[in-house]
Amino acid sequence: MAKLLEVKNLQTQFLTSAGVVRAVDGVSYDVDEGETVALVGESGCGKSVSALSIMRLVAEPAGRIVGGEIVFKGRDLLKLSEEEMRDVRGRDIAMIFQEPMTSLNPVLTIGRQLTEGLEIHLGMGPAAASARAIELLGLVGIPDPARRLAQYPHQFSGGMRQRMMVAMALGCNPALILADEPTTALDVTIQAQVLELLQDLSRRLGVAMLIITHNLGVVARYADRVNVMYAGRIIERGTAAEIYADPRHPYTLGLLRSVPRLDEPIRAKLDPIEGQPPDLSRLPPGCAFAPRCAYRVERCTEVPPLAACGAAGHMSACWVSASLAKEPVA
Amino acid sequence: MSDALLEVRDLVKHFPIGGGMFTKPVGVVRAIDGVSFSIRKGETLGLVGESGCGKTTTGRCILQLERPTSGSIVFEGIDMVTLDAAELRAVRRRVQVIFQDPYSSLNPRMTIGQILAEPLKVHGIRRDKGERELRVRELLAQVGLLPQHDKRYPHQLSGGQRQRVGIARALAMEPALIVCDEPVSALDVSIQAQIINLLEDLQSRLGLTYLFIAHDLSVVRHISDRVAVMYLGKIAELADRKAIYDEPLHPYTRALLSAVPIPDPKIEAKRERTVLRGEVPSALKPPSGCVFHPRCPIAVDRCSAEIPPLREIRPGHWAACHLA
Amino acid sequence: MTHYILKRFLLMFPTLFGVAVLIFLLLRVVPGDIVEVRFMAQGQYSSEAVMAIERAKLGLDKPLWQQFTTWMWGLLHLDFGVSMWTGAPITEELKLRFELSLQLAIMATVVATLLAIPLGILAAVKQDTWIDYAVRVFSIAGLAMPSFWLGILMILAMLIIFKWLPPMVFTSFWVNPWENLAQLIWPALAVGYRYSAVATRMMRSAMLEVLREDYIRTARAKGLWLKLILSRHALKNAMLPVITVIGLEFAFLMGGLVVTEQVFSLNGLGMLFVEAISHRDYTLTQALVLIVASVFIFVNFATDIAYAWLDPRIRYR
Amino acid sequence: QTPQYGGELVFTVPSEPPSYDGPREQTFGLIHPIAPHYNTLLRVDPTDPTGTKPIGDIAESWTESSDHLTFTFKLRRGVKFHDGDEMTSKDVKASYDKIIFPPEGVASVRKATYLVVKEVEAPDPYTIRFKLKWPSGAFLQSLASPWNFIYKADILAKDMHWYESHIMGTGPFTFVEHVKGSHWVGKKNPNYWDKGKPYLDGYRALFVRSHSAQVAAVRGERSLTQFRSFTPADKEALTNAMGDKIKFQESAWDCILLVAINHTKKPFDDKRVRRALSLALDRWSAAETLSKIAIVKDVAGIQVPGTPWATPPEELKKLTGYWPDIDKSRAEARRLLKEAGVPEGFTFTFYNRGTPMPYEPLAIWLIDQWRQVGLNVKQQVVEAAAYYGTVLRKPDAFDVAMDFQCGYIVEPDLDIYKFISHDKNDDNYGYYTDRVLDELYEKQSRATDAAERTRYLRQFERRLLDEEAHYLMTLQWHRIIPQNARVHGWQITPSHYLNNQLDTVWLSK
Amino acid sequence: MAVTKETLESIARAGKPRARWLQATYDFARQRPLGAIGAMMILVMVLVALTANWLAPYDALTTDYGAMLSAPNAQHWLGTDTFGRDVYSRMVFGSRTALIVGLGASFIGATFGALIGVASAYFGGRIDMIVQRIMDVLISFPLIILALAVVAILGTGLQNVIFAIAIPMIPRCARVVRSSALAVREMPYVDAARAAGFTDARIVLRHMLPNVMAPYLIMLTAFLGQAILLEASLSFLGLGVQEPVAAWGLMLRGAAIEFAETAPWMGFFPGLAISLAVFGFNLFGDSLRDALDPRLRTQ
Ligand SMILES: Nc1ncnc2c1ncn2[C@@H]1O[C@H](COP(=O)(O)OP(=O)(O)OP(=O)(O)O)[C@@H](O)[C@H]1O
Ligand SMILES: Nc1ncnc2c1ncn2[C@@H]1O[C@H](COP(=O)(O)OP(=O)(O)OP(=O)(O)O)[C@@H](O)[C@H]1O
Ligand SMILES: [Mg+2]
Ligand SMILES: [Mg+2]
Repeated sequence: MAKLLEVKNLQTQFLTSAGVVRAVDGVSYDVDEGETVALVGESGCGKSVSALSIMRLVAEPAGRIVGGEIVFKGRDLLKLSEEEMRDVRGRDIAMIFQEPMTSLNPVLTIGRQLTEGLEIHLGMGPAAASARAIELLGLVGIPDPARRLAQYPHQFSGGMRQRMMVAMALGCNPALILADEPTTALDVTIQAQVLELLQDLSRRLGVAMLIITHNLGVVARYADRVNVMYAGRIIERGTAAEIYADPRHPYTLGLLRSVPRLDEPIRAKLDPIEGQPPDLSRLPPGCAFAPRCAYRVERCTEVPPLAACGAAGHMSACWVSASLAKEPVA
Repeated sequence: MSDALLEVRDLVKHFPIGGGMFTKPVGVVRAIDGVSFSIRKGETLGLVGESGCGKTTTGRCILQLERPTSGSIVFEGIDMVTLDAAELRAVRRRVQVIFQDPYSSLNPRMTIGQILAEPLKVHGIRRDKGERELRVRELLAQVGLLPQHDKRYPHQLSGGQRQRVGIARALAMEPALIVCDEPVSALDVSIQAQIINLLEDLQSRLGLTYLFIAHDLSVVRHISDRVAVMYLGKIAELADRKAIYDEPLHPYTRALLSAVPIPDPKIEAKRERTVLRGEVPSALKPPSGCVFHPRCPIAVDRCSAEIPPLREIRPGHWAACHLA
Repeated sequence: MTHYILKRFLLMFPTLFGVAVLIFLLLRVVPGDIVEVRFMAQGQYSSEAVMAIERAKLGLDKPLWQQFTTWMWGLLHLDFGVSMWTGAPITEELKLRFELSLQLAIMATVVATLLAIPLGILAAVKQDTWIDYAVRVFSIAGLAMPSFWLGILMILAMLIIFKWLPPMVFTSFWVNPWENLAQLIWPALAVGYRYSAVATRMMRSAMLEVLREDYIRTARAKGLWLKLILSRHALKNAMLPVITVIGLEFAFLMGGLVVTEQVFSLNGLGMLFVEAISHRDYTLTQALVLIVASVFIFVNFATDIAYAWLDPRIRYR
Repeated sequence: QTPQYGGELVFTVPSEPPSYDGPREQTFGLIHPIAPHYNTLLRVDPTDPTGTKPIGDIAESWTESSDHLTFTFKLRRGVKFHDGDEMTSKDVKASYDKIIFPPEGVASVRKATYLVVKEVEAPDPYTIRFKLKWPSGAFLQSLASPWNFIYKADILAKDMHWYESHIMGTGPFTFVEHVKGSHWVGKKNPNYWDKGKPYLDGYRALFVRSHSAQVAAVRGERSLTQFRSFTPADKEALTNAMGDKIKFQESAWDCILLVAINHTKKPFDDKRVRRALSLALDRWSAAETLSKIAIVKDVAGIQVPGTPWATPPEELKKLTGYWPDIDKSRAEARRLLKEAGVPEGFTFTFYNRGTPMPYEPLAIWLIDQWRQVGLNVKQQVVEAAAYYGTVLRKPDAFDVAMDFQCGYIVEPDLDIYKFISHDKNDDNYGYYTDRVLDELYEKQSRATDAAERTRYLRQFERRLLDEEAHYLMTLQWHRIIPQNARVHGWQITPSHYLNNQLDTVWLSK
Repeated sequence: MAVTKETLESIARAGKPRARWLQATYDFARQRPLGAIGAMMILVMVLVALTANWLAPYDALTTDYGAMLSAPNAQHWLGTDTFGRDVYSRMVFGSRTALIVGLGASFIGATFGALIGVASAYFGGRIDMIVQRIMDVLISFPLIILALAVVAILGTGLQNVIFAIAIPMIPRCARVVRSSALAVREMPYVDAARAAGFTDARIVLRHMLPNVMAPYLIMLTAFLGQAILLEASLSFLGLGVQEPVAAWGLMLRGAAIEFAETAPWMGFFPGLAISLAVFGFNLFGDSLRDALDPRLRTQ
């Protein structure tokens, strides 16, 4: 399949009073057409910032994209003018945000928020746009869509709002949807509803998706390929099956081990990853995970590990990844 | 159950909305609608359920942060609902809380030392300043923090460290019962396990009793002795964790369990899931009969007419379903 | 929503009653009475006997509760009574002045709003650039000038530079709209500028907050233009605090423009207020306080309704 | 210059009439807009700069009986009220009865001035007769009071309070409108008895509180004059800006700020201390300096300088506190203070009324003068409306305070009544009893011979200001009236209550 | 203005850590030049007030009738007033009153307002409603009546002008602070304090009040300037400093207006001083507000 999106060596930084935060520090990944790719990693490792960088919506002037390329359908998005970029946003690439509660404008009706993108990008008239909006709401499973257009976000439940975000993203038939933790704010039953919907749509309409999350269970269920991020870098990449069955980075391994699982017998103790996530403005010289790593060797604290490619594109950035192969996941 | 540390009987909490000085309330939110359970000394009761089903409100009623509309909360033989403000202050030492959000549950303007020393001083647990400092260090050590952390402000700590401070604050009062309201939900997966281990460790060392509120079923399974499943202000099912997870009786419990994704693509590929239809109904206008019936995959006519009581279907396994 | 409006509406009455009681008592606590002011302050001989007659005539010799009930009884019949100082019915005293003050307050509010909203938005969008600084300095400058000093400077400047003189007699809008506007435009500009300061700063800060809301990011992610984002997505959300401030100021403009009225020779409520108090004209002062309080409370009420109009979350409560 | 007819005289009035009833009010805010609607029995000669000479207004002539107890006035014929009815002695009698013998519930503030009157008679429609209880040297002047409007007897008979809110007089101008807070308009009375007058077509009084706005109005020729007073600074600014388009008339003003020294308080019960307070004041040089910044000028005794009863400066200089050699005077002050046991740096509070001009500059001056004899004085301003009630009328409340005396006509009886003993006079804020003064007052009042009266007045002045130093005089006020060059036919007098009928005023084109 | 979680955190961040205050000052100056200018103005004012005795060439009370109304010259840098008193010296001494009244009134007004606002938000319900209505009533009263009542009840003097100015500020501050406090009240740490069995007073004072610092500070600085202006306008009621003592407001009244045209320096310089002070406090307050709000932080 053809590459739809290729992020190459992306670097995004924030200037803060505490120093330069390297939120995304040389990240590369790609998304094929129609594929669902996951980006996982713990809180604050730079997942959202990398997605915002693709949309060029990093909060300026504090945040800046300082390097790399974002090639979408053969064009480097970073080289487009603001006007050209505006056409890409919403039209070619749509984004679903983490917080459905705050990401919808509380004072505008659902209809208004759904139709404005259609009017701008597809040049639809108000009537056509509303018809399409009703269709979209129906598509995401909101009952009685025609009546809903006149309602306001606060009259929707959390799950409905999240579905409304999905409908908004689907509006202009984008080629790629960036879904930034689309279900974190929802409880399990609603989470399942929304994710099933997304997967279904992506299959039917052939939309490519980048799902950002830190829920490993979600990834396991919905993603084709997985990128694991830690402290602004991709530290492991591969197909979902490989990553779960054969993690090659101690962080991935630790992550998989630390969560209790319903399908396992109850353990007496969980195995946490000890220590704290690193401060992105003061990263150590070597591997960022080294201070917490049980497999640390001397080289880890001095030299950043190189990305080593294993079988079939399974990559991991760890000096000792080879020796991890035998470790049991749980 | 005579060895119960806490016994909640027919707890009801309604929130009036839209009422004012001159106008009648336009409605009530039935946040809790007749909940009963008890917790034995030294055990952990897990409380799960969808968002908005009344878990937090139950916890807050037990803490007497909300006055219940009706029902009783008997703690160590005393009905807390009947106490006046002064008596309550004394009992409150024994019931403590750990909040979900480690970022906002610590006063940003106080140092960790001040936060921990304040209850000691106010309740006269340690009257002497030196003793207090000693106790603060002890508490910090107990939750795995360093003594020098006492001079720090909350914002200078990470989320996991803050949650530890929250636990230490609860411990400072030497409580018998701790209400843990989603203590790990806001934490990073890599830190979650640290905190859960700490809670378990403290329980075994200090003989604490926990009411553990969460919506992550895997975590609840790990930590609880017994589990109660709530739906829309009512208890749907209550049993030992093994019973709940292995042989759930209530269709809602089954749906919940099947919705939890398992971090293993191979298993996920095979698993069958019951995706519930529809939304959580509003607590303003709960459905008639069994509140779950509009979403229930196996509902029958009777479910919309008759409210199912919480029945002991097997010994120690309670469920509120006509079809269980 | 109707409940809400009704409740807010009904709440106005106890508040007004509180105002009435308080002003009644405060005025009696403040020393000096109207008869003294009238007969002792002119440097001429005055006897206690004459003053006693006058006090009796004004009913000031009656017990307080009786004075209060008389006043309240009148109010219930929408009768404010007569001014103790001039003996004329208060409604007659107020008619023209109220019209003028109201018109000036409205015009000044329009000026302030027209200044504050665009400037505030501009400053917020260009935060921390020289445009932002210029807007902030411009708006604070209006507040920083002591008003009585500003007044003198203004008279002199207009007289010497523009040869413009305040009109001596107010022309009602209904009589001659053009002349009326020509008379009031300068004071409206001056007052509007001065009172735009707070609203501008409020607009700026509210806009700054709104611009960082998630839904603005959503709007940008949809590929909307900046202008559309500002006008459709940001403005309505940022308006709430601005409306509050403008509402609070409106009430102040109704009764507090003493200096402006002096400077521009306007016959409005502000001067009357000061005079009524300095004369210890109880009935007139009470009426004025009640009127200004009603305006204030009503504007407060209207602001809340405006909130509801702007924000559906309030509307559908 | 021959008077020209026509035109509207626009002038500003710094305050507004409370009611329209002359005998009830005391403010110039009533006189300035309302006096042109009325006549009085006598008036002060509008051409007399001392403001002391009574002439007839609606009285054509009068006779005084030899025992000085009966005054008989012949009234003009053909005097008509604005409604066309003729005015007769019955109206005069009714008007004066209301002032002198007010029925219950009617306030007449100047009733005390006419205690001497036993009876008012109207023997025929054109004669009015006043019978007195004792002889009075001041009685004729008191009939020239600008307040004593002649009202219509029929109206008074129906409603004693009618005139509080209505106008119906015989004066040179008829009433057109009063817009509250804004302006008052009068227009020429075509049937005025004084044929050929008034010259003006009408007048318009604008109520403007702000002083700066009044000055601006004169400068912009929106207002042609103001009848109270402008300040020296205004005069300078207006002269600079308007050149010969503006002229000024100035006069000593029958108002003066006094220092009330509370005799019930130590050490002010000691006359040495009171005299020291007076000796500390450099009045003669203040006349030069303060007159540049405030509406005060002449050094005065108990009478307005330049008027018939006033003490000439040469004699005044002999009084304590009026010595030309200030160093000697201050040395004496320090000596007296020491003798009285008042320590150097003695501190007291000087109470002042919250009215800026000229209270504030005078207070600053007083405090500065007292500082120079070693007294440490603080000023405490009290809001104007509360000043009398909380300070002056409360003997416990103050030590030394600013007091004020102002006359609507220059006449010793009116001007010095204030200084007689406290038990006879509510307005004595020194709270002293001095029978000698009381006796002198009565003697001068009943003296019908001018020389005799002068003698008593001098004695009174010496006792009040020098020997006992009961009260201190500051500087006499000074009146500065701006007039647009087009305004003619108006003569300044020492009182801002006088000469406001406007019948003689005319405008050049 | 809702107080968000971040706001509260950042207040703490900006407020306390002592070791970093120099750094914080530097950052503030670099990022908010206007605020730094404002702070400088305030600092100059404070220094002038403290060193008035050294800075002023003349005593504030010395009159010189020979030099009345002289324009600025070598002896009198900013000219003299109607009594020949040195305008510059009087301004230097007058800065004290301005500071005392400005700081005193705004501190009392803002603090009481904040207390009432916080308590009202904390107790909520009926108490809140009644307190808010009382605030409405207070706001409806013109300053002059309240000031007169203060004179009547408390008397005159410097401390009472501070009260007179502070009282009308209270309801305004209470309103603004209450809206923030409503959000603070929902913070779990307040619940934690309640669960710990602390008294209401303790929770209001120790746990809530410090967390509404941002609106409090903004109101405080905004009031500061106003208070200086108001002090001048109340002196005719006998409130505040009285002649011949020097105060900026007094210097601007009476004679200064009288001689605005012929001796403009008398009012111009004190007027300028007041304007600059108001400017300084407002600039500083604005920037402080920006600095305390994390969402407004650009860097
Ligand atoms: N506006 C900003 N200013 C400064 N730092 C920022 C800003 N936005 C993000 N960061 C920092 O960039 C880093 C990456 O943030 P990002 O939001 O991408 O994390 P994330 O992986 O999406 O985490 P989460 O799972 O919590 O959403 C974090 O350390 C964050 O503190
Ligand atoms: N103070 C209140 N006023 C009105 N309604 C309330 C109040 N507090 C809670 N509720 C309502 O009560 C119901 C139960 O809320 P509660 O917070 O207990 O849910 P929860 O189970 O803890 O949910 P979550 O998982 O989202 O924390 C909800 O419908 C909520 O909206
Ligand atoms: Mg994120
Ligand atoms: Mg909860």
